[in-house]
Parts: sequence; structure tokens; C-alpha cells
Amino acid sequence: MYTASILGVIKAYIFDANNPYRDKAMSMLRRIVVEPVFGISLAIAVIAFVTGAVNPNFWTVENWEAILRWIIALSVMAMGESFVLISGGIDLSVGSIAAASGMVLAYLIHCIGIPIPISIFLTLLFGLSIGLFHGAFVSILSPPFPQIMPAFLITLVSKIFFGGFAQAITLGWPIVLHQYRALALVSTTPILVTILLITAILSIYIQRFSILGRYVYAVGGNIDVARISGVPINKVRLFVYGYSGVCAALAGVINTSLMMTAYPGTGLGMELFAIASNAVGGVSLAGGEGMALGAIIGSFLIGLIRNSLVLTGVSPYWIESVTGIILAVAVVTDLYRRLRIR
Amino acid sequence: MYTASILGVIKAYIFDANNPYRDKAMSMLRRIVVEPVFGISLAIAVIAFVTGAVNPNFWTVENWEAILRWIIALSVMAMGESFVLISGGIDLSVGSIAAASGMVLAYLIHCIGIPIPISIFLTLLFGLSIGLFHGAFVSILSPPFPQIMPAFLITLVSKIFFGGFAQAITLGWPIVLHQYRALALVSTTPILVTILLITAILSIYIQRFSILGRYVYAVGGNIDVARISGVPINKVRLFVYGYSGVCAALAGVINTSLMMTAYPGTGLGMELFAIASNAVGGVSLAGGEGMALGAIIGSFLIGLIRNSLVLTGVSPYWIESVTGIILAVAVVTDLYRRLRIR
Amino acid sequence: MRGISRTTLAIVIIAVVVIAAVAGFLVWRYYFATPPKKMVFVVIGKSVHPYWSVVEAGVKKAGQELGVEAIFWVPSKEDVPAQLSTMDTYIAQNVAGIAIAPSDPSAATPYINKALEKGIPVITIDTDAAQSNRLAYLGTGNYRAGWLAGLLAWQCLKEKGYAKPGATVKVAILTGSLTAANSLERIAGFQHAIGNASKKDPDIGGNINIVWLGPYNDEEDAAKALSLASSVLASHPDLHAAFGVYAYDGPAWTKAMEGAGIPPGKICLIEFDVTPDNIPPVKSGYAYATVGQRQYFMGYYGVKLLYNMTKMGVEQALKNFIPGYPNNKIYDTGVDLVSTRTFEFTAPTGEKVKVTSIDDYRNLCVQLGVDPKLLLGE
Amino acid sequence: MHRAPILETVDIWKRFPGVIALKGVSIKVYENEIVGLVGENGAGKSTFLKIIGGILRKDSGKIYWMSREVEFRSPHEALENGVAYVPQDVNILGNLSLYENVFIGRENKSLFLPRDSRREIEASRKVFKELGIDIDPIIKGREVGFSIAQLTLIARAIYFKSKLIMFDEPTSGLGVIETEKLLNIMTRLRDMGVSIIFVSHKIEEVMNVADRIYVLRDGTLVSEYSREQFDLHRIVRDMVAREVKEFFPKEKVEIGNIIMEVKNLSDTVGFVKNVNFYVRRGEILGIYGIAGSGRTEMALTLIGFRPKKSGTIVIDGKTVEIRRPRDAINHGIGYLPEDWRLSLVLIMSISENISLPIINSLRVINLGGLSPIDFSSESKISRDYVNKLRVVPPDIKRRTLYLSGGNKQKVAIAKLLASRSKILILDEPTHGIDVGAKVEIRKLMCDIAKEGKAVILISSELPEVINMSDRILVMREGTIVAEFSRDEASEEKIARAAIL
Ligand SMILES: Nc1ncnc2c1ncn2[C@@H]1O[C@H](COP(=O)(O)OP(=O)(O)OP(=O)(O)O)[C@@H](O)[C@H]1O
Ligand SMILES: Nc1ncnc2c1ncn2[C@@H]1O[C@H](COP(=O)(O)OP(=O)(O)OP(=O)(O)O)[C@@H](O)[C@H]1O
Ligand SMILES: [Mg+2]
Ligand SMILES: [Mg+2]
Repeated sequence: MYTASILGVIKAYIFDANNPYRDKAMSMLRRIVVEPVFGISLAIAVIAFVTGAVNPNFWTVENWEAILRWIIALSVMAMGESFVLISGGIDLSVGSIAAASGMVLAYLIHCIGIPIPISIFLTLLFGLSIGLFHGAFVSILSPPFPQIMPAFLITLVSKIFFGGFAQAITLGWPIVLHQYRALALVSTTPILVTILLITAILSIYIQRFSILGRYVYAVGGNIDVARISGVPINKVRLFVYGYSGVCAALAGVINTSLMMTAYPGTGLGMELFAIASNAVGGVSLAGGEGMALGAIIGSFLIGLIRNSLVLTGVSPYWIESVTGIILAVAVVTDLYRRLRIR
Repeated sequence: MYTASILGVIKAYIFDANNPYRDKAMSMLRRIVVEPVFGISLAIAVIAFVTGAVNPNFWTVENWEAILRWIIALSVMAMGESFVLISGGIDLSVGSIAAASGMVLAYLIHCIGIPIPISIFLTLLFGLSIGLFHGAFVSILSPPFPQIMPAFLITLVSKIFFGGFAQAITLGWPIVLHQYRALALVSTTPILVTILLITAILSIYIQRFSILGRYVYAVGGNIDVARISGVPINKVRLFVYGYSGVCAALAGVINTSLMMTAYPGTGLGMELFAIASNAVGGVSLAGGEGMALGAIIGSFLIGLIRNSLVLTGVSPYWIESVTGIILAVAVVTDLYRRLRIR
Repeated sequence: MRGISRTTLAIVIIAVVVIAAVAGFLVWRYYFATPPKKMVFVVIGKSVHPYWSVVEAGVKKAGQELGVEAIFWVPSKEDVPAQLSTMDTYIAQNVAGIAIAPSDPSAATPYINKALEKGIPVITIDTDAAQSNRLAYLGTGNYRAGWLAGLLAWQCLKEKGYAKPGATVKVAILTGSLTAANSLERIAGFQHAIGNASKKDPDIGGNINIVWLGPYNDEEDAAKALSLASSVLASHPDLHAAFGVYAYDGPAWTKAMEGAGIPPGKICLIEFDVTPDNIPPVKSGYAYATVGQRQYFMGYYGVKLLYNMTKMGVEQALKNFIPGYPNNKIYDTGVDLVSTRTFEFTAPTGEKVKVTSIDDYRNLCVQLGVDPKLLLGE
Repeated sequence: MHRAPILETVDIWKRFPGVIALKGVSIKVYENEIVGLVGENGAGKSTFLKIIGGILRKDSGKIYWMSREVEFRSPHEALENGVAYVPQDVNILGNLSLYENVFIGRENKSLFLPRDSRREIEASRKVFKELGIDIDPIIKGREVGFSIAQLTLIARAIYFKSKLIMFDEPTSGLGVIETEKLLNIMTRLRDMGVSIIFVSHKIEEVMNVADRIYVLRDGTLVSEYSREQFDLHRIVRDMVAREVKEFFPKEKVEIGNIIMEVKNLSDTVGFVKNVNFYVRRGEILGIYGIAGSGRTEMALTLIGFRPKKSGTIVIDGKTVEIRRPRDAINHGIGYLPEDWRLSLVLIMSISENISLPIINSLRVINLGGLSPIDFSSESKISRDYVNKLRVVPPDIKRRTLYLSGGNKQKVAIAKLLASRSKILILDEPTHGIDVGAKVEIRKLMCDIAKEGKAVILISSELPEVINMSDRILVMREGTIVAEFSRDEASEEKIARAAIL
């Protein structure tokens, strides 16, 4: 029903030539959706088609719920990362922050006994403060250094530090949270979808429609020009790293809620997939280009590939390699297309 | 003895005021060694001093051999990576190439029965061809794209692919090579040191003294200007990725020889340390700056930290976190110093 | 001159998505009309590792014998979300039965229970998830295996005369993960066994100082394991005992000892797993023994048990298979302790511990239907 | 007297998304000849040269090089064939030394051989001297300013005497003296057998040295003049398709009281030493100096882009604290960098660039940083300025990266004007801009002054400084050494003050 009404709206826009908003809406649609998404959407469609042909269970609601459940944390993380990448930096710490946040959340709930909503809030604050620290460090050193250098170094250090920290607080043992029923609510499908939607809308709004977003692109495009044009470059960087930290912490909360256990290894190394989602989704690693939607699509592609390899029964030993090949094909198609548009 | 003679030469240069070459040599020394290395060397000295005070076993030959053994594969890999980074790209695949190379080497020796030297040669060729492929891919797409984008994507794909490939060829089983005594020669200390020296001298020569080296820096500094100036940018990129591939394969050979068994997991993830070694050693991730020596010093620092944390008896659960902190301090000192020089 | 206009692109995208969706739906309808083919059983392991390759062999064998589709799946490294998301996917597919070796038992619990609620029988193998409603557990606990390794280490320390009243004994542990449950349990078992034995031993009576070094984390990288082992030996040349928690850790210890010039037998090294790589250290005398789990049976019996559950009902199947059911829901697949010779000793804890020689172990393999070459090499 | 042409192009076409840059251009270049190529901004001059130099690929047409049909696929290949291009977008490699910038790509040796740094340093020192600059070629490219970078590129071209050198606006960032030297060198090179294509917006220069002039308009060749037929006004009319009579449309404006006073301004490294000056409402204050005299550094220090050691800035009688460019903007000081690389985010569109400094005020409702941008007024403002300055193509959604050099400069000016500051510092505002637009911009300067604002005009074009300013300051080695009122100023006096 929901789908039907959306389709209705789309139809009205596309086919009703008298609609005065049609052109505006179309151009907005183009700007938000079409541009960054075409090549990858094609890949997604092909994968879906092939998987569906091999294993009809692919098209069941349960399967799509399963796909969704496991990519939301990655999507959220990737959206946060997209801000940092667009601003011309990099955040390698998001995986470790997610891992540490999961442990912190469990610690607050289980060992200290703080109510769940407050614990979640404090956990997000934890992610925020790490992110702000990164932002401050980068701001102090750049300029004169190119942004990527201090960004890489400090977030690498954080990656190592918080990865270790997550292991160390419980000496590697997980914290079990099964008795805290309310926590499981976070990972029910409607709430997950709500989280995704809110984060996505907020991210897209900031990037495409707000002043802050314009500043983020300017800083990533050319930081000297941004500075001479009066852009508050340090505030911008505090914001992007802080946002990325919060998103990472949120991903940690989602992961913990999904498993109702805080396992210190969860999320470690996820930054690679977060960055890859962005790269696949057309966010330029050189800064200044791309958008959060690309990050979502990219992480969706990655999640879909995983699911489809399981469903088509590819040997687990070859799953990684096949993932590599599919990603390569998707990426090459997309780059080639963008090459022609340029 | 070897050390003594080098020291003698250095002493002659420094203290013999009548030596006409003294100034020249000193300025060259400064250019090659002191500039990029000071901050980190300080960190190294402090760590060595503290560790030696806590645990006198630190200064035993065995311990230094142990440090050396592990560092050499990383150094070699990091030197290869330094070329790619200086040229403004990134190579995320080196760890996986090392893993795959180890398996390929074992496969050639054990399953096909090719003589060891030829197998090693073929393995290096394997690394080379992967690297050349990366170089070609990047060259085709960049410009117009900023180099980092295709580089990140294709080497990420390779990282995933070859990581999986290493596991898949034997379904996760290691290949045991104990009977091939000659292979163990590769990892005897003198040979390892020779490998390190040769790679280092070759890398430093190319970067600092050859025409190609200048081109590498030019491509990393500003690829468009380099192109207009008549630099054969595609050849340069074929070279840097190829070199990086060969170095990674060499690291794989060293690892395999050290264990006399090819494990599919050995080397996976090492790219992070290879890149970190460069970042720590002053190689700019934005391209155009830095040198191979920095990569060696950086990997030495990383190896040393690991050794010293074991020797000083830091709780293994906190090793990661402490590593993070030490790295942070070293890096901040160094950045701060360079900030003042600028 | 933009090639295709953006609007065309938009229409093409929508068209492609719609076509894919419709086609997929049609195919699904087509399949839906035909009855399901083979039954599908899924066994989920922890990581790509020789250990799990042996489990896989058992799974495939059972699948062949029963004429069902037996899928074996592992993530490439220990990865809890990857494992659980895959399990979730299989649950969504309504497979006929699932056997899982949870990387994190408590994290897996919601998913095990969810599958059971949907009517999919679930058992655990290798690692138990005791708080969940899983129908049965097949395997020897890693804790138990670690415990036996600890008893072996204690026996060796006694033999070498390191364990004397008032002495200080240094024991180092090397592992591939500080978070994976199997590693944590093996280490806990190992440490508890030595601690227990030292207290219960009549000669010692707890009058001994045990220094624990580690567990050092090599992150499943054999080269890193070697470097850590070398560092440990360099800082503690007087090490008495060493434990390699993951398969390659034993060989890494051995290499490091060779490198440091330590003669075979000086340090009591206990390895884990039987792979071709674990045998040379035993043969050369560097390793006192290695601990092998009979993982083949976890895969083999796991699939058979799940199959029987679907054929004769859960209760009946379990009653036939597990002695002492329903009070006991655990089937012990057993542990082999492999060394150069066959012998038996009574541990201070009062247990009888049996150690088999490599040759006996080879015979045992043949007897149990496992290709010994797979485990022992040539 | 002429034999077969050394270079001949036949019907060259080049299309970019949204524009046709070249619509069938055919020219001939003979040996021992300087050919001038002039045209409005965006006429296609650079595109044409880039196609010959192997940087861009043509869509159709033929190029004959030494009577052989060729298509260079890379600048590398072009250089190997003796065709050198000196780009308009002055850019040298910041991470390499100046001498390396001179020699890179032209070592003509196998890649793995050692470089010959000593010889290269000596040789480049010599060419630099020949061009009249005394600079240590070891310093890094990023440490020198615009004009030294420009000269480095020129040094590179004249050291390797290629058969054909294409200069794309080489004099745009140079002062009179360097320009003079360069023109002399060009004639000398011609006499040595080198052919030259010379693109410039300073038509007089072209007429001075060229043997023939081609005029390009809107991608088509509109006329060709041989030396005897040169006539400034006809050439300009061919270029802009209308009559331009007055090149310096100075208007008399009532001068008010002091709006800004700068006292004791010094930077931390000594490029700016103790600068004192003031500027009044309605005044155009010219600042002249030779390359490296520190004018740009002074301006950058003033607005807080470079670190300041000392100095007080008084605006409207109040001492203000300026620690970063943002403060300067807030206090009403607008700065136009001498190099559009410092004023444009190239991957952003024209309108996004124009609105960047003022985007903060273009909001629908105030939510701080999260305020939504008022897109309609943003595009309205941009469109106004794009039309006013005649940016081509007038598509405000186009990325500035894809604009011609002069149009980039126009957008940079638009960006400054849009911020409606009360004190404007214009650093080389007209360089790279075609004659017609130059006049427009000079008119705009007068209009701004009429509004009671102040304009500080930093320029290396002496006639521009003299004809447009009410008062002229001369800088040398980082400080102000002379001041002239409009009446006492003459080219000779000013030049003497600048050099001595
Ligand atoms: N890479 C590109 N992509 C798209 N359009 C381009 C590109 N390069 C140039 N153009 C367009 O081609 C036209 C000609 O540009 P060109 O740079 O040749 O002008 P020009 O005569 O050199 O002008 P100027 O005097 O300003 O340097 C311009 O309209 C410009 O916008
Ligand atoms: N002859 C020289 N020797 C050494 N350094 C020089 C020389 N000429 C210029 N520089 C350096 O280059 C920088 C700027 O030079 P550039 O020629 O670009 O200045 P400009 O912008 O043309 O002139 P101005 O500084 O007067 O605006 C100066 O900071 C100066 O240090
Ligand atoms: Mg031009
Ligand atoms: Mg200047």
C-alpha cells in the first residue's frame, strides 16, 4: 500500500505533463538519486535478478528483512564516513568505535545499571567525543599539512586504541544482555528502518540543502579557497568527524541490540567496508564530491552480494574472491559511465 | 665488524675538518637521513632505552634478531607501498598479495615441483603482474578521476580477491614445506639483511637519484602538471604499482620461508601496517612527499613497539591500546616538529 | 553531447529495476508451483581453517549418504555478525535443519531460538550455546580440550622436574584471538587445569609459583605469531611451558625455539589440532603432544542427527542418539591426545589421561573413516 | 619567401559537453615566424593549442607537422617531436625544486639512469638570469609566487629550443620589465629558427613581436592580419564584434574620509616589512611593484591568510582584530587573489563559487549551520553577475573547472563583487581577461568607488595603475617606498621607484 502510494506520486510527476512541479521535482530527483546511483543500481538489479533465478527464496519478505537487518549498521556508519570523505579527510576508526561503543553500552547497562535509553544516549556521546577529538587534531595540524595526513594518522591510532580497548575492558569476554528485553526493540525491523530513514534524511538534508553541507563540500574541494572565502574550516571539521563518530557509535548500538550481546570483536575492520561503500557509491576519496545516498547504495550492494552468494550456494572458500570480482565489475561499469559523462 | 667500518667512515666525515667532502657528505646525509627521520628516531631511542632498563634481555642479539626477522617483510612491503603513496595513489592489496604469493610459492614448489629459485622468481612475477594490472587500471581511469579513486577501488578489490584466493586454493589448509631445506636459507639473518639492504638501496636510488624517481614525485605532486610537462605518467604508474606488487610478493616469500609453511592467513591485513609505517615515517598520503627510508624507520618503530611491549610485560589485553598511544605520541612529536620547520 | 540524457538514464534505471523485479517474481512463482526438491541442511562453522575443512568433509559425507543437500558455510575469519547474518539468511530460507558452531554463543542465542520458533531444528557443534533452546550439542567443549592440554603440560613439567615445591614456573600462551570463544575457553581450561593440578598434586600441594605470560594475540597471522613467540623467548629464556592455542601457534613456537637455539624438549610445548603442520614438532621432540578434536564427527553426525529429526521426530532422534537423553543433551565426540608414543597417566585431579602415538592415531583415523593423509600429511 | 609550413591545421573541431569550442580552425605556421593568436575569453585559443600539444584530442580535422599528418596522443609525444606548450594555467610542481620543474620530462634519458642535478641547477640558474631574475633554483615550487612560477615555465620552454613553442598568455602575470625581456627572447628565438605561437590579451605586445595575427571568435577564425595590416582597433573589433574606444574609463569621484588605515604591518618571514598606508572612501588606490616585491604577501597578511607579526588595522576609526580571512570578510574587506586557484573551488559550480562567502546569509530560516540554503536567491545573484561580466558559457551550474582561463578569473571577480564588501583589494584583477571585459571591470571599479567604497588595485600593468588610480603606492622588497598622486604619476617615475 505504502509502495503503491509512492508509485502513484511518482507517476503523477512523470506522466502528468501539466504538473507545474514536474520539472522541478524531476530535476531534484535527478540531483538526489539518479546521478550517483545509476551504475550501481544496474549492478544491484542484475545481482537480484540472477540470485532470484537461482534461488527463488531470494524474493521472500523474510530474506529481504534479513538483508536489511544486517546492512543498516553498515549504512549508518558509511553515511557518517561520507561526511569525512567529502570534507577531504578519512576516518579509519569507525569500526573500532563501533566495537568500543557496543562494549561501553553493555557496560553502562549491565555493570553500572543505567537505564537503557540513557545508556544509549551516553554511548552516542562517547562516539561524539572521540569524533570531536579527531576533528580538533586535524584542525590543529591542517593546514599547513594536507588534511589527509593528520586524519589518517590520528584515526589509525584511534582504530588501534579503541580496538584494543574493546577487548581489554572484559579481557575479551562478551557481555550478555539477554535479560534487557527493551534493548531488543532497537533492532526490530520498523525501528531499524526508522533509524536508517532518519539518518539518511538528516545526512542528505545537511549535504544537499544546508549551509553547513555547502561548507563541507568547499573544505573537501579546496581547503585554502574555503578558508580565504571565510568558511569556518575548523568548525566544519569538528562537525564531520563528530558526526562520523556518532554514526559509528550508533552502528555499535545496533550491532549490540541485534545480538543482545556485546562482543568485543564486532565491528572491528568494518571501516574498510564503510569506506568501500562510499567509494562504490561514488563518493570521491579525494574529497569534495559524492553524497550520503551513494554510501547507502554502496553498503546495500555489499550486503546484497553477501546474501546472494549464500543463497546461490557459492563455496564459502570462494565467497571472498567472488565478492571481489562482482565488486570489480560493478565499480568498473560505474566508473566507465561516469568517465563518459565527464 | 661491518658496523665498525661504517662507523669509521661516518666518523671520518664528521670529525675530520680538513676533509673536503665533509660538508657535501653532511648535507647529503641531512637530506637523506636526518630530515624525515628525526622525530621518529627519537621515539625509537626512548622506547629502546626504557625497554632496556625494564628488561635487560632487550639488548641481547637474539632479541634483535627476533625483531629484525619480523620487520623485514613489513619493511620490504612498506618500501613498495611508499612508491605508490608518493605517486599519489594507494595500494590496499599488498597484504593479500603477500598471502597469495606465499601460497603460490608453496604450490609451485610442493605441488608442481618447480625448483625453489625458479619458484621464487615466478612468485615475484606473480606479484609483478598483479601490480601492473593495478597500474594499468589506474592509468586508464585517471585522469579524469583523481588517482586515489580508481587506486583505492581496484586495490580494495584485489585485497578481497587475493585474500580469498589464498584461502581457496587449499581450502584453508596450510602447505607444509619442511622438507625443502634450501627455502629456509632465505630467512637466515644474513640473507634477510641482504634483502633489506638491496631493496632499500634500490628504492632510495630510484626515488632520490634517478629520473624515474623525479617522475614519481611529480605524478604525486600534481598529475596534470606532470602530464603537461611531458612526464610519461602511465609508465610511471605501471612502475610504482608493479614495484609495490613485487615487494609484496617478496614479503610473502620471506614470510613463507620464515615459517617453512605457507598459511593462507599470513600477511592478510598487513597493508594497514605497511601504510601506517609510511605515514609514521613521513611519507605524505596526499602524494609527492616522503621517502623509502621513512617507510623502513616507520616499520622498525612498529616492530619495536610490539617487541618492547612483550618484553616490558604489558598485559596482552592492553597491548593494542598501548601501541596506539605510543604511536600517537611518536607521530604527534614528529608532526609538531615538522610544523615548526615549515 | 552528453551521450544519453539524464532523464533517459532515470527511465532506464526504473525500467531495469522493474524488469528485474517482475522477472524475479515470475521465476519465484514458477518455482513455487513445483514441489521443493531436496531437503537442505546447513552447517555453519567459524572460520576458514583446516579444522573446519575436516568438519566439512564429514558434512559432505553425511549429505552423500543420506541423499540430501548438506551445505557447509564458514566466514573467512571469525566474524560474529557475518556468521549470524548468514544464519539469519538460512532461517529466512526455511532450511530443514541448522547446525551451528557459534563464534559467540550468547550472541547466537536469539537466532537459535528464532529458528526453533519457526520450526527449524537447531543443534550446536564444536561450541555450545547452553542458554539457548538448541536441541543438542555435539562436540567436546573447547574448555575440556584446553583442560586436557593443561593436564598434559603439568605432566610434562613434572617429568622434566620443573614442577618442584617452591619453584617458579613460567607458562606462555599464544593465540589467534582474544575474543573468539574457542580461544577464550581453551585458555581458561588450560589455566584451570594447571592451577588445579598444582593444588591437588601431592608432591606440591599448591606450593608453586606459576607465572602466566600472555595470552599474546597474533591475529591469526602465523608470521606475527612467530615474531611474538621470538620476543617472548628473548625476554624469558627460562620459559618452562608454552601453549599454542590455534593450529599454527605450536609450529610458531617450534620455529621460535629453533631460532633462539633452544634444544627440543627443554620447554614443554603443547600444541592444538592435528594438521600436517602440527606433526613435525611432535616428531622432532619440540612439542610434548598435540590435542586433536574429532571434528569430523561433528559434521558427520550433525547432519545425520538433523536428518533423523525431520524423519522420525526430534524426541525420537535424540533418544536414539544421545545416551541419557532427555537429562543429557550433550554428545561427546571425544578428544585425541597425540604424541610420539602411546602412554597413559593419572593426573593429580584423578583423571586417567590416554595419549596415543602418531601411528595409533593413523589407524584410528582409518577405522573412523577419515583420510589420515588429510590430518597427518605424508 | 615562405616554404612549406612547419605546422598546418585543417578544419579542427572540438566539442565539449554543452559548448563547441572550435568550429573548423585552419591555420599555418611557417619557420622563423611568430604567430599571434588573439580572441575573447572562451574563444577557444587554449583549446586549440592544447590539441596541437597533445593535451586534448580533436574531434575532427587534420594536423600536419612538418608536412606529415600527426596526432600527438600525449604531451610527452609532442615534446619528443619538438612541439612545446607553455600553459596558461600557470602551475608548477610545488613539491619539486625550480630547476627540476625546468628539466622535468625533458631529460631524454632512460628512466633508470641517475639525474644530473648539478648540471641542471647551473643551467637553470643561467636561464633564470637571462629572464632577469636572480633566484636560487633549488627552492621548491610551492615557495614562489605567481610570477616566478610563470617565469619558470617560460624558462623551461626557452631552454629547450623546440621547433615550435606555443606561449599561452605568458605575460599575464608579469611586470613590464619581465615582459620586455620575454618579448626580446621571443624575437631572438625566432631568429634562431624557432617558430612561436603567441596568445595574449595584451594586443599591443602581440603587435610588437608577431609577424602575423589570427583572430579567433567563438571557435571560428574571423580574420588574419600580416604585419603591415596591424591595427589595434580593427583587431579588437574583430575580437569582440563591437567598437571599444576608451580602454581606461576612469571617472572622477568625490573622495571621502579614511575608511581603512594599516599601520606597521609585518609578517613572520620578512616578505612584508612595516607597511603603512591608508585608503579613503571613493578612492582607487593603486599599488605597483615588480615581481616578488611583496604586494600579494602584504594583502594576504592583511586579510589574515598568512601569519602576521605585527600591525594594526583601523577601519572607520575603530581598531579591528583580523586573525583569519573570515574576520576580514566580516569587517567588510574583500580580497581577489592574484591566482584564481586561490579563489575558486574548481569542482564546484559557478553559482556555488560565487555564493560561497555569502552563503551564510542566503538562508530561508535561521537554524545556524543547518539553515536551508535559499537556492533561488543564490541562482539569481549568480546569474546577475554572470551576465554582467559576460561569462561564457553563461551556465551557472557548470563546474568552474571547465571554464576557460579568463572566464575563471571573471567568476572570481563575480565572487568578490557578490560579497558587497566596502573595501576591495583586487590583486591583478584583469590578468587573463580579454580587452572588452577589461574595460567592463575597470568601469565596475569606478562604480564601486562611486558608491563610497574603497578599491585597492594591485597590478603589474603600469598603464592600468596609472590611468585608474587616484593615488599610487610603490612597493619594493616588502615595504612601501614611494607614493604619487594621480597628477604627479608617470610611467617613468613609478618604474624607477619600483626598481631602485
Ligand atoms: N575541459 C573542458 N570541458 C568543458 N568545456 C571546456 C573545457 N575546456 C574548455 N572548455 C570550454 O571551451 C571553450 C573554449 O575555451 P578555451 O580555454 O579554449 O578559451 P580561451 O580562448 O583560451 O579563453 P581565455 O582567453 O579565457 O583563456 C570555453 O567555452 C570553455 O568553457
Ligand atoms: N628574485 C627572487 N628571489 C627570491 N625570491 C623571490 C624572487 N622573486 C620572488 N621571490 C619570492 O616569490 C614570492 C612571490 O613572488 P611573485 O613574483 O609571485 O610575486 P608577485 O605576486 O608577482 O609580486 P608581489 O609579491 O609584488 O605581488 C615572494 O614571496 C618572494 O619570496
Ligand atoms: Mg586560454
Ligand atoms: Mg602579486
